[in-house]
Amino acid sequence: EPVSGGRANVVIQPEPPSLMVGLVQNGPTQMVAGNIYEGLLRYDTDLEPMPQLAKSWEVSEDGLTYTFKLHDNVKWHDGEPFTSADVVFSADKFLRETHARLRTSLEHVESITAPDEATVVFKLKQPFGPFMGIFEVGTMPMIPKHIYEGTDYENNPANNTPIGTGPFKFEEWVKGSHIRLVRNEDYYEKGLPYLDEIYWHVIPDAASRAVAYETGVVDILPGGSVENFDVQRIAAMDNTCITDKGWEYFGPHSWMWLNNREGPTADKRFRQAVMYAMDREFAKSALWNDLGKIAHSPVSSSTRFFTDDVNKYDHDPEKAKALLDEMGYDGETVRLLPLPYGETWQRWAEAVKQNLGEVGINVEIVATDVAGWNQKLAEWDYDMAFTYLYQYGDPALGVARNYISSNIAKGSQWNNVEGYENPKVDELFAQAAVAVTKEERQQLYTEVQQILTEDVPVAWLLELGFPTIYRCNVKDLVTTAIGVNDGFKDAYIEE
Amino acid sequence: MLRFILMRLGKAAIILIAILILNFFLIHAAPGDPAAVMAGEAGAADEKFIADLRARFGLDKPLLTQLGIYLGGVLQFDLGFSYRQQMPVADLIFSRLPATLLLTMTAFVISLLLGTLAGVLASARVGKWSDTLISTLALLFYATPLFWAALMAVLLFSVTLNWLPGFGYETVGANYTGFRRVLDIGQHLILPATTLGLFFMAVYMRMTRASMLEVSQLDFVKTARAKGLRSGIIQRRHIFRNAMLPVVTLAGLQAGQLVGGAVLTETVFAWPGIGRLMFEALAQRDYNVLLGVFFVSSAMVLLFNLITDVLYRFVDPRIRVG
Amino acid sequence: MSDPVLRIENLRIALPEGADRDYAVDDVSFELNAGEILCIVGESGSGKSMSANAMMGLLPDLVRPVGGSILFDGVDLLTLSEAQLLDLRGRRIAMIFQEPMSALNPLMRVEDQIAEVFEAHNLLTAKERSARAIALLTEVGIPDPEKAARAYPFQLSGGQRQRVMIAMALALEPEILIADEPTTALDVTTQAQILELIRNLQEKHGMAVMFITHDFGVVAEIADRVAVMQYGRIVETGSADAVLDDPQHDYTRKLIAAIPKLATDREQDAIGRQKVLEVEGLSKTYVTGGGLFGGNKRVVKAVQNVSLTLAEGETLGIVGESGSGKSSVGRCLVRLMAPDAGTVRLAGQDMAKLSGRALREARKSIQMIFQDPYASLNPRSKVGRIIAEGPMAHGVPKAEAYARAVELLELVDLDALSIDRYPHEFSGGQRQRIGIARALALEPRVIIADEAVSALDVSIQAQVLDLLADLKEKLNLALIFITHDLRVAAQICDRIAVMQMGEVVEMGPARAIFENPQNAYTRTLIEAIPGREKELAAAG
Amino acid sequence: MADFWKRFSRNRGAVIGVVILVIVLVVAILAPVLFQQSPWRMVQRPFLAPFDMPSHPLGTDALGRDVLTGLAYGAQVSLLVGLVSTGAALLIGIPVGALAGYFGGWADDALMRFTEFFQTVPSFALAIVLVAIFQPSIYSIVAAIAIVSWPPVARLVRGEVLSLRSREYVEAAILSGQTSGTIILRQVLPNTISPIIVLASLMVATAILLESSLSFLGLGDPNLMSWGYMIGAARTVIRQAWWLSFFPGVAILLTVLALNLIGEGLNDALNPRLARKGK
Ligand SMILES: Nc1ncnc2c1ncn2[C@@H]1O[C@H](COP(=O)(O)OP(=O)(O)OP(=O)(O)O)[C@@H](O)[C@H]1O
Ligand SMILES: Nc1ncnc2c1ncn2[C@@H]1O[C@H](COP(=O)(O)OP(=O)(O)OP(=O)(O)O)[C@@H](O)[C@H]1O
Ligand SMILES: [Mg+2]
Ligand SMILES: [Mg+2]
Repeated sequence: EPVSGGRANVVIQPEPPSLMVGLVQNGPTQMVAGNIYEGLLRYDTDLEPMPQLAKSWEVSEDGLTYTFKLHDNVKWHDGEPFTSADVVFSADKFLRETHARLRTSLEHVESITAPDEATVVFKLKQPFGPFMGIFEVGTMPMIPKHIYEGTDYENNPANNTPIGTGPFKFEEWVKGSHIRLVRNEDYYEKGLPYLDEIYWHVIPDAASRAVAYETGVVDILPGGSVENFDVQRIAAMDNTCITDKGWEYFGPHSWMWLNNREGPTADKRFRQAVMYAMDREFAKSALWNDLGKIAHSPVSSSTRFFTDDVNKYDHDPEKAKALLDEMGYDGETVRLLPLPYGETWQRWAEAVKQNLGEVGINVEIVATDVAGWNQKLAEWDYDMAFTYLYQYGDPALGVARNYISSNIAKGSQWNNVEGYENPKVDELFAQAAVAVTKEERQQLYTEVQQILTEDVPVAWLLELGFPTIYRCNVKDLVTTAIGVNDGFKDAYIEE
Repeated sequence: MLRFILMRLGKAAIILIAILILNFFLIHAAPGDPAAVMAGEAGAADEKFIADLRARFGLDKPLLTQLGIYLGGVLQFDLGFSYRQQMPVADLIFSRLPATLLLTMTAFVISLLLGTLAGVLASARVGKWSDTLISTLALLFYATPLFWAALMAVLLFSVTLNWLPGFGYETVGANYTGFRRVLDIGQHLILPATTLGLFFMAVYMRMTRASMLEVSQLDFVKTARAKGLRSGIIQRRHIFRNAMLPVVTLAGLQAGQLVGGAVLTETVFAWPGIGRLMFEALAQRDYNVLLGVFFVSSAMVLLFNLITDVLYRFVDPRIRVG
Repeated sequence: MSDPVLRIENLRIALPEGADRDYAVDDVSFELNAGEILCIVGESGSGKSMSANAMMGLLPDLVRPVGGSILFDGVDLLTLSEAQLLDLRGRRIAMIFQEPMSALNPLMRVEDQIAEVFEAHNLLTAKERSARAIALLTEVGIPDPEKAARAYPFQLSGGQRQRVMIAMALALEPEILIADEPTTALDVTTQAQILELIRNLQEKHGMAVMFITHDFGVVAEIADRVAVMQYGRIVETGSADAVLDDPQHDYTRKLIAAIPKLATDREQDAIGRQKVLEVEGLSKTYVTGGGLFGGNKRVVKAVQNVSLTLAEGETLGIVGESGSGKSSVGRCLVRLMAPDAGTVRLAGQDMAKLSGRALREARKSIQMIFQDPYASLNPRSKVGRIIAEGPMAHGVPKAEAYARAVELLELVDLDALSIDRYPHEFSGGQRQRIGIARALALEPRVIIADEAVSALDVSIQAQVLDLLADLKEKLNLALIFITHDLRVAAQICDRIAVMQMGEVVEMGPARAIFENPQNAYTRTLIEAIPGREKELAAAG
Repeated sequence: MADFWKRFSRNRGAVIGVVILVIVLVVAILAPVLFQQSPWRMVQRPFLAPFDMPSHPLGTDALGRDVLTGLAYGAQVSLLVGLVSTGAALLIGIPVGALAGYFGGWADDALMRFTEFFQTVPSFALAIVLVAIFQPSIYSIVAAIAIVSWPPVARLVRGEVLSLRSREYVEAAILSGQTSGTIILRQVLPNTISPIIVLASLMVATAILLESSLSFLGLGDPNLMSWGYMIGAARTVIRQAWWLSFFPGVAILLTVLALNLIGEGLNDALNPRLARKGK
């Protein structure tokens, strides 16, 4: 039985640049802001929509009109009422301007209107399969119109004291130390939230974060807070629970970009050899604590329309060598960019270098920091590069972008960075996005996955598992497909 | 004296500006920029997004124009705005500075006191086992990599023994006030300050010992003995004071360097100081913050040099002030 | 003569392993009588300081007495504990150390350092102590004693510092005063003052004084008795007159013979010869401190409007007290330093107009012998190279330059094999000769010898002076001889220029200067020459 | 020279230092012979404890790489970085110091302001920035260490030269017509060699520490196994595998210690004052 009161001590890492999730969408911002801001919907762990600010919704037969009914009595943290005008402002004006990822999805939208205070209607230009999947708080957070309309969004002073509708209010932020949120007494769902306050502890060092948990300073370690090597040890502690749920919406999928344009990586046989050469089982067990899964396809198994029916690459150095012999690889050195996000990734790059070395591929690891890595990818200045991306529940949102040729452009590391071009793949993705029925979509996506696994435009690694670790007496911490990012609305601490 | 100080301040200002200019170009020579980093973290971005960011930060202007704008600001005591943290750099730095100063000054004072004390003891017992012990310890401290010592200290004292907090500045959320808070911060301070201090302690110890021994060879010590003075008085009044002169110089140099020199300690102990701020700003290419930190720590170095010089002039009457 | 207050019997002091001999002091016996000054003379390293230190119980580490006794008041000082010695030191036996520059604590006011003597023996109150300090400073004749008391040692001149040392030593009116070469570092005028002071105080307090020196002039001035040391032994003792006038031991005789005589027997014969060097209105002001960004400046007018001429084959002496600008003149002449004003013509050529190659060429004909024979030789070069380097820099082939070096070494009476040795393998006198050989290597017409013999003890000094005189004859060199030792000047110079505070106050033939000084300053200088009266008395 | 060795070898610490350093040197040079496998090769299961398996006496790391092999190859990197960066720092510092000290005046002023400028920027921070900016590689690391460590050399050399240049043997050389260049090279610099050697030995030690600190922060050359890298990498697993950071830590400590002992020994042996005492 849920009880009220108590405080959650959570690790946040790195320190977010800002909590205004409409302007900044990086991981830590989303994690904290999910308590302050809200979207129209939430998604359960099967990615089915759940009410949030919208208490109900309807989709027209032709899949072109989406009507949302809003919750009553919702107030912004400053006391102003939340209305459909806020929704229209947020989606149509504010986020269109500031939210690059949402902007792409909104291209399918013809109009957003508010027939009355409590109703919002989205009209699409053509059917868009994943449309119901873009309403969670990280993708489409609601922004207070009365504060932002007509202002310079970026420099609005309110950015420092974010105002949302969420279960917790912003209270204090001591830079370099902690962020404190307190219970929103006027929250529209009666009795919620249970917690009095949340402390987000900024602890920049992974080892210190582990110590913080062990010494009882923090009680919740969101996924990725501690190095994988520490997970097992910490999970074995008394009163400690661990869950890998709460990442279904993101489906973090890791791979190595392989530069399809030039060098040995331009050869399909080389890319296949890379797949065979890598010992992903070893990486998974030695580096990822056996969490996560081997990625056999461009689509994560938690994302819709995943198929298992593809060409699989098991660790097989002999095959790799044969492929290399066949293509006549001359030992040319390939540059490998590790992901500059901590020790695990560094080790992984070293392991891959070693794996590839064993089949005769000469790898040179190029060290970069985050800025350099971003720039090198955006400018296509690499041979192989680690990365992981989110899939947002639907191949049309989080998969197609990396393989379709219209997405080959410098300046971004989320598009088709590898430079893979296949008209057939382009066409299949295009059809699948606007196909109306699930069956139709599944068929198209299966075909695309089969083609891609044959061509190996990138070398898939793992579907990453980012377990959340917490004291077992913290209940209902992870209830939705975005886990901790969805705020601690339902969480409570058992005596 | 005033004239001397003013002169030195003027000189310092010129050096500072030179440092700023060099750092400016240095830092901008790095691949990537804050827009790239922020775009990288955003989870999605396109050309427009990045172009917007750049325009917002003024990064689309020619480099020299940016430099001009920056220097113009600095001359008006404005260190610019942090792209990343969305707040004025000066605020950011001054919010972090106290933590660093607390850490480094504690380490500095501990190491100076204990180091000179140990040095004096060792020099008084030169050749005996206690001298050997102190000198050996000092050498060990000197040779131990700081970050390694820090790791081992955390492992031992906070993890295994659970005596002391292993990271952070204070118990966040405990909301202690008054003396309780001081105590709390004090507890957090022990490990980082000690590990940071160990190295300097060794430095001071070795320096004091050598200096004491050297001074004790000087003629005026013989004079003092010829007067019939007791050796304790000779040690204190004649040898120690003279032996301290080089130590003061060194202490001044290090007091300044401490501000920027605590990066490792702050990283290992998650101390919310300026060194860590610098390291993070570097990773994020938060140019203004980086420049600001360099500016402040260089200013500190210059300030401490000045203080040492002034002090020196008090300690040593031979250096006269015009 | 009264009873001995202190008796040293068969004292033997061992040196640590690797020293130049086993015993610093070997079987030495002598006594000190109340109201008497005993001078200990002897060559450098003969064990004078060691004997003195042993009496204070202040031998250096590793050096320890191994035999004999030092009887004071019936007890053997060598057997006393440190605590017992503390009580004696300063109170009953006091010592003045050789180096006034470093014998005072630089960070402590003079007054406090004197007061410490009382403090050490728990005498007087703090207030009385400082009063006594000022009284003592007055007694040793420091001008403005109140102010001097508040001064730090660096604010005092060398002579004043030496007096502070004396004041400290005399503070408790000890029975025995040991003075270890207390005047070596001082110029003659100051030296004379200090000797006078010690003599007076000794008479007034009836102390026994042990005075260590290597300067026979000083001995003649103040000694009642003399002990001569060589290689750690006393080779001769006796009353001052006996030892000076009728030395018995060979070594003593050698020493005394080597003392330069004050009388000059040279006739001025330079008139009419070709002038090689003409100096007019030379001035040099040092400004130190300051820099790009300013700073505090110190201005010293080291040379003011100095004019000189030097003829071929002539020797011009420049004398004057320390700091009067002698070296500065020398350095301007060879243009190691550019003068602020004035011209230096070398064989008619204006040196100031030269630079680079031309300057290097011109310098061939004017060379310098440096003051410190050791400091002027690169410790890391072999002697052959040191000498040959000059000619080689002027294009002489290596083999030829080395051959010439050998010749020069032979000329200055050194072995040809010396070219392969390093400077530290030579004695002081030998090094001085290497310096001379180097100066000669470029076959100059003028040599400037800056205090070329001041660092040498009298016997070696005599050797070098002879050598210079010899070479001058042979090579028809013109010589500028800078010194503060008037005896030396008297012996070697044709003409003498007397400098004071950067100015030449008097210049003329040597004999005229010594016998009939015109300038007041010259007169004080000459009167201050130690041992002069005795010599005059002997002569007259 | 024999004299020097005699004095040096009388210092027990210095001899110990030399012994340690020679061992480290030998291991570094013979690493490819002693351990033919690459230090990156994953040879056993991860986290093998020390002494569990005779073939891997110091255990294995998170990827199953042999720690002992890593230490041996790490010695190469540490010594290389230490020596090369010190060499480079000397190459910058000696000329700057010598020119400033010898010519004095505005040259001195300008050069010393320049030096001061580098001393004013906190050196470790500057090293971090330099390495990060030019992207971590053995070259940028060596360069960064050299850049932050030359100023003390310049100061030292300047001080020595300043006192040497007014020595009479230098003036004698001027009078004998030698050019400034010759004088600096042949008369002045040889006489500054002792303090430079002492300083250099300590700089090698500092450079090794600096490299390891940089590696620890993840700013090492990712293709070279170094001790700092090993500690940095082991940091996250320090709780389950203490030996991974312990052994390289000890290796650094010993090497730095050895260099310091040697430096002290040199200092004593080369110090003319102490030398004179010995005679
Ligand atoms: N600290 C020391 N350790 C070893 N030997 C020493 C020490 N001091 C002096 N000696 C040696 O002891 C001998 C006597 O030295 P001492 O100082 O008594 O000579 P001195 O007659 O006073 O000479 P000077 O006139 O040069 O002062 C010399 O051979 C000298 O080298
Ligand atoms: N390089 C210098 N910079 C500043 N002042 C100097 C310098 N050299 C000499 N002086 C000062 O110039 C004055 C004259 O010095 P100089 O060396 O010519 O005297 P000197 O007659 O040779 O004395 P001494 O007999 O002691 O050698 C002194 O007051 C000295 O302090
Ligand atoms: Mg002596
Ligand atoms: Mg002189």
